[in-house]
Amino acid sequence: MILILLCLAICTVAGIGAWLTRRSPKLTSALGQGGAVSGAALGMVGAISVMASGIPEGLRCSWSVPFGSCSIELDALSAFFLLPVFLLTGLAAVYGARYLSQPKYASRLGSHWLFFNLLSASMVVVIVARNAILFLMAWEIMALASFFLVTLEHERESVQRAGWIYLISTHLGTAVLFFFFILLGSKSGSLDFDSFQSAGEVIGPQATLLFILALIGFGTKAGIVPVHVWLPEAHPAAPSHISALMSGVMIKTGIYGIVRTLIWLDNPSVEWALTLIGIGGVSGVLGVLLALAQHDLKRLLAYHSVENIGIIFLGLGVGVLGQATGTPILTVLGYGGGLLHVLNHSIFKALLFLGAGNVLHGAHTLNLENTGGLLKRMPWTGTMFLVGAVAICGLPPLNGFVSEFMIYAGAFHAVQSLDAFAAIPSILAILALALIGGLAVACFTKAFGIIFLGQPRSQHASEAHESAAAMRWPMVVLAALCVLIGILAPLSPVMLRPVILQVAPLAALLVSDSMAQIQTTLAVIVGVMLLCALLAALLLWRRRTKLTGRARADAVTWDCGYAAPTARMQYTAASFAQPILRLVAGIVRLPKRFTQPKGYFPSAGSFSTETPDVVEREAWAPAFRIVERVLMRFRWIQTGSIHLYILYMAITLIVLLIWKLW
Amino acid sequence: MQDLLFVLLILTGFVFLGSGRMQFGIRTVALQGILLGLIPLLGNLQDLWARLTALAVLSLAIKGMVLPYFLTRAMHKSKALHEDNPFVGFTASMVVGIICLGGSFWIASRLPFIDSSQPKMAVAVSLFIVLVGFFVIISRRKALSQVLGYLVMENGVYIFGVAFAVDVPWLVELGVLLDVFVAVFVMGIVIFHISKSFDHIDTDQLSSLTG
Amino acid sequence: MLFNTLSLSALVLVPLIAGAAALMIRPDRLRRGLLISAAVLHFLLTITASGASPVLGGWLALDSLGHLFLGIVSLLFLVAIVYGVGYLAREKQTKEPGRVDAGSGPLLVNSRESWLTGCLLFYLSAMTLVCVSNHLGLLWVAIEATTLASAPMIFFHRRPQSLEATWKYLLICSIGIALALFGNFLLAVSTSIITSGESPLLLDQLLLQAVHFHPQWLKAAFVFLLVGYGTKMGLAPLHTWLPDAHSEAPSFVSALLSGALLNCAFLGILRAQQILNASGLAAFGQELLMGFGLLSMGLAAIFILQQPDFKRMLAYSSVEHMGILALGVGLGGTAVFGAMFHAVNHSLTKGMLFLVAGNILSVMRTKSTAEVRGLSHLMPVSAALWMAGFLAITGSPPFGTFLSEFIILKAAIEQSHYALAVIYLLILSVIFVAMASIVVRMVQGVPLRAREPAAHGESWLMIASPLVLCVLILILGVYMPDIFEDLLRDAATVVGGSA
Amino acid sequence: MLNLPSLIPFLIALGTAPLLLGVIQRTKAITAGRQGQPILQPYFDLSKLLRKGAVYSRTTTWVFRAGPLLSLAGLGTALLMVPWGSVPATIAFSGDFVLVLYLLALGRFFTIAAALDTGSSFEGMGASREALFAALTEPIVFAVLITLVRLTGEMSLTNMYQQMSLILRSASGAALILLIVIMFVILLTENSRIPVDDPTTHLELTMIHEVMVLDHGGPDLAFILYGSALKLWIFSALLAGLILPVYTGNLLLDGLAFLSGMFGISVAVGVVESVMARLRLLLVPHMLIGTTAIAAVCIYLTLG
Repeated sequence: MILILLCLAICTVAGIGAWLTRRSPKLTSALGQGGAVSGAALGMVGAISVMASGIPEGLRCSWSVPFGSCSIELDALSAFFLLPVFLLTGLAAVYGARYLSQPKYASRLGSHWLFFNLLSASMVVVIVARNAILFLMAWEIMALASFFLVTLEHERESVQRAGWIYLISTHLGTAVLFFFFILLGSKSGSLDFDSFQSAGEVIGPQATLLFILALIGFGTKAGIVPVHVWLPEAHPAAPSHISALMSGVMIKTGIYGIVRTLIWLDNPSVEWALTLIGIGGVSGVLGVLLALAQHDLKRLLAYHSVENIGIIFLGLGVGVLGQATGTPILTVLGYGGGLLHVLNHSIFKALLFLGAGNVLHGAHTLNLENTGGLLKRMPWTGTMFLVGAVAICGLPPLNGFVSEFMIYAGAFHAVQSLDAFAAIPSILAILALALIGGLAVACFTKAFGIIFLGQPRSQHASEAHESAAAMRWPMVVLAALCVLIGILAPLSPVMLRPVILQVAPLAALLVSDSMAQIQTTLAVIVGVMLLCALLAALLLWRRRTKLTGRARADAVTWDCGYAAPTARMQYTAASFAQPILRLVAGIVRLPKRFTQPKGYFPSAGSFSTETPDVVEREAWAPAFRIVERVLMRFRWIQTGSIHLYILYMAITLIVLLIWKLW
Repeated sequence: MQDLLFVLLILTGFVFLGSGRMQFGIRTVALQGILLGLIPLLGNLQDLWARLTALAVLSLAIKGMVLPYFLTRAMHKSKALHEDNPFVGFTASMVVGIICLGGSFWIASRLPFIDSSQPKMAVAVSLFIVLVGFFVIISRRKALSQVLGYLVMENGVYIFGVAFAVDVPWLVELGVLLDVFVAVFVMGIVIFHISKSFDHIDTDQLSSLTG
Repeated sequence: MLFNTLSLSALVLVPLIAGAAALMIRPDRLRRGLLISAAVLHFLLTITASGASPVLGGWLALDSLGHLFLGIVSLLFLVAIVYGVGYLAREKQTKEPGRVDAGSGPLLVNSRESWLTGCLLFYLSAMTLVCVSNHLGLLWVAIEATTLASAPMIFFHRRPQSLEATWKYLLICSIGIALALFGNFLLAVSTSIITSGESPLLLDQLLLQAVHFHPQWLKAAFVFLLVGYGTKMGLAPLHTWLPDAHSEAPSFVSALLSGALLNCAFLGILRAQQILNASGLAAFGQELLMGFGLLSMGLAAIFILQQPDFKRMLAYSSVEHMGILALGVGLGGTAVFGAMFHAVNHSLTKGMLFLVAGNILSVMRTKSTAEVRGLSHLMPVSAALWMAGFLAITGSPPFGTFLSEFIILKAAIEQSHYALAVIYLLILSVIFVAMASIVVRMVQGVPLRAREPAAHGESWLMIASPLVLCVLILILGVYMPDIFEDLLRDAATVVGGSA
Repeated sequence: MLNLPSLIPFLIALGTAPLLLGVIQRTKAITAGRQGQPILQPYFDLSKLLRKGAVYSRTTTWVFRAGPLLSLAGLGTALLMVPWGSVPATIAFSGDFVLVLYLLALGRFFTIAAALDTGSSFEGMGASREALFAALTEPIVFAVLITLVRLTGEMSLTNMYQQMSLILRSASGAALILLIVIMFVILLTENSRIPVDDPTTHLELTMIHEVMVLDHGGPDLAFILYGSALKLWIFSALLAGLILPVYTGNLLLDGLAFLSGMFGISVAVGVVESVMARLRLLLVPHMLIGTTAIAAVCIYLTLG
């Protein structure tokens, strides 16, 4: 606990220090980065020690604010969520310091490091807070700090818009949370989380209302459909390491909130599981479809966050199903898979966003249609990006597969053992996961293939260069973690055990049983994957021996007889995604811009597609417009005529007199 | 005896509603001031006689003389001699006045008498005068008319005060008088400025601040 | 002991005498010095005034409610005056002929500064009297006096628009006050069952005997008082003068109007509610207050949306917050505590916002939200404060407003007013969205080329005052001193809340 | 879990997989009234290719070279977990089918990446179509598995297929027939057979899978060819287990029954290829979505 407090103190002080020394970019950078890294390191030690010992550490002191108490606690669940926070804070700080070393950022380093450190500190407080007021304050500071980070380059119109959308959605989400916490507090008698813990019995029929409020409130931060609209706006607008931090861990605080809520409102029902899985499925599928339609790498990645949050929801849904039906193996696999995916997604999504940062840095564009062939020019970045891409598709042997496998396994267990009604959610979960998996492969072959493979499609891309070491090594660390978690998969249930026990208090024996079962399965999988790797190595060796001494020619790509292919003739991102998108044209509209070549000697023609967010355009924007139009209709009230104003007074007086004296 | 005064006051209200000439309006208001100064003297509160007399004289002086004088000056300065084109015509105003009178009596009937010694018509009449003031402010364009309307309203309120002779202490009564005086004074100054910078004192054209 | 007895009279008399003196003093420096020293002295007296004994036979007395509001008035006055002196000094310097103010044509010559100073001090004196008077008649006189003292200040810049605003302010508020007087008379009648001869409008005595009052008369009295003082307080649909006056007055005067004057009118309503509480008719008043509260909030939302003038936006936000105060008191229970807290928070925040708006206005020379862009480049500190103020006024943590709005919401939900809580949250959200789209665009982006900022830039005099206020609301959001909490609690109990 | 004697079927499968391709070719030739290639032609092709050198485009990177390797390695490993009908697979564990499918997906990922690595628009086109069809078949396969898990109450392929014959006798025959239809469609789609794709066409614009591997040659092409044989084996095996649910307990008998089923399926594929024309590309997704609907009916039947 003391380490966490120390970490908070260091982050805050370093942030303020960095702001005070903003006139000297070097000092600011050093302070900000140093504070974030050392704070993260200390905190990491603290979190790991709690994870290892399994004994919660708490601290409680009074706080002179109405209903507030300064109580914080580090239990298994908090510690688990803190792991990625500290990991990414440290890495993003290292990366960011280098990323922002360009002169154009010099003037805003101070505020950047202030808010960066505040964001880190507030995320930690959100996760360890045990009082609603403290939680909400940290929650809002987190939102505001990230808002200012997103709008770091606020001169651009698109960044302003993104910041605005983000600010509004986070605030509306928080408003729902106000309602949620107050309602929960009014049932349990206090705004301390301790009292929520025992509120389960008192709540009764309002539990479902509370559950829905939590879903909306926390879901907005997590980015579930239909309240995800800020994600694809904010992530592209922010500097890459900020996107990594936000997408990697900040949105996970929403998941943290939902898991906490599930602890408070025990006795979930099958309907809840169905809700979670429904939301998860829709978020996952819509997220990946919209990702497929994007040609801006960071937007694409942002939509993948929506998708992965959907997968996490599927896992949680299976876990809830297990709780509702009293099937421990489901609980263990569902919660286990969902929570592990939280960690995994933090790692590979951060990896990919840092990769996007390097692409922007090296090739000066994030538009897929202007890239190509970067793997040759940026081998480190490209390879690490590939690792991230394979991991996010949930392909073996990397970490994404482990968590997805657990969710699959849980859902199949449900299909196997539950009655028809209870099996439906799990069937939906499996089908959604399968569809998401297939589409994710399509999407990331597109992203990786178009950016890093083939030939450069623009001048910038052909002149791209690899990034500095400080921008590569964080990626290497993350990629290594992807592999490591994949290989050490059998250990993951051990790590998750205290967390699962906390989320769903089952008899320890039952958990151990299920755990042992999963561990063996995972061990076999790792074995099979090693076999696979062995086979691949064998084939590589065979090919090498076959080819030694034979003719090996380097040539141009076979051009089907056409003599002068250019890089512009390659398949583009838009054309790659077109067949899939056409199938779902009802959901994902593709406004096209098309200039047809004309005349006998046709000159330039052009074709491009862009995909706005369907939910934003079809639901939120019209809703906002309607509210605005309705409200504007009352503008005549203030006409400027004093006669009318006094008439209002007279009418008010007379109406009140008649009404009240009747 | 008091009832006679009340009837007269109702009449002044109607006269005020039906007239468009400023000078006439100012005189009506002055007359009201004088009438309401007389009310307490005709009541049956002998023990407060000295104080009431002093107050009556003072209000007579201010409402009946100083303010009318001041307003007449403002009228000449701003050259607003006649309310040309009110939002509600003078005849229609009278009709509204009748409705107001009915409403006032209704409201008064909802407020039961606490004490039989209280003047029976006071509530209704004062409410009526207040409503007349309100209506004039709403329906007339000239700033000066609005000030007059405000004064009528004040008179209405004041009628109630003196009729019940609730012993609002001396200091407060003075304060009330002073406040009304200063209010009208400040309004006069503003009217002066308005006529200077706008060339008119039609307040419906003072409507650039909207939304 | 002597000090104790004198302090209440001194509170009222110090600014009164200083004001009279200011009218006669010629040299600017001396007069400004007098202004500041009077404000400082007043503030010191306010802090030490707790437990001051009643004066004038109980006509002047200071209960905790009055003390709370007096504290707000005095603190805000001090801070605003420090800013105002800087403002006046700058006005003097930049009074070159032909100075053009966008949207409103040539700038006319300001009123005499001595007039403004005098009015400011009279205004302070009147507001003090509102807070310390224990007699409803005196309270009425004092509130009317605040109107009269503040009207010339709105007209300080002598633009046609300020004239219009002044006229509306004066007329509408005077009518309101007249109605309140009627209410006072009705109240006096309702008491006449039991009193005879004594001063019936002395608050302490009213509260003691309120059980015996005639309910019908009391209700009528409350309606008149509510409409009367509500006009001055800015409750919709009686608020109409408010945006005009606030947008046309010099910014530090707007800060005082919004932060102090509205509260004083609110105090009038609270006194009436106190009597209702004592007579067992609490629910009658609370119902009305809730209705007006919601109406005001909703109305403010309509006009904050796409508001083209940022000072008007702040003015409508005041309407909104007055609505929240009314709602809080209307809800009763813990919400009253929230409302008291909110009154403090709102005054400080709105004061800060108006001062920053003054900075923006004086540098950008426009009130149009569409023409201000990229403030963070032009005036970084003001931009940061503007943003912070926006977050604070919309109730974002960690500012004090968050806590107070939260407490009111909590009370609503705990009393099972779910629909009300939802509407409350919805309106707050709409206002947040509307203000965000205005404020964020002003702060961010690239400055418009067509708008060259004024030469003088940001001076410490312009920054210090709003900064102090910002720090204060931040502190109130994370730490509430015990003394302050006790004061709030006592004040809430006076108005019938439970803490 | 690891079943050493069952390595023998695995090895036999590795050996005989290309034969299935030969059988298909031969069937097509015979139905067309031709003599056709020798039935062992795929083996000849493989050995010829393995003896050749290689040509690599200058555009490509190591990803291009990794594609065939990883794809084949994935398929080979997946084969370990596929049972011979009621004859157990080498490796079986709870949820092994997920790993099988994801190994195939891993291979597909790298095949597509390799295709994009060439920078050729034709290969990009093939990659795009491959990605689409994979995304559409994936849920169908999982729907089939859901049905199987629900019907048999088992969680590994080996156990499921051992339970199959019992099921046949029970009332869920209808579901089983539907499953067979679905699996046959999947088999045709995944292995790029007519009516989805034509492996023998030479018009690049109409191809799907074949166009992705245009640039590979020599050993790489051999790996790819062999890989597609393994893939055909895997899907045929899954289908054969459904069609011929023989469970005598005698491994030899069961194995023989299974093998005959496998070749029967190959003949059937050949016949279908001969009598049907290739579907228009745009109609393929419609067919797959129709199959999804049937799969949904299957699941519904098992819920009751």
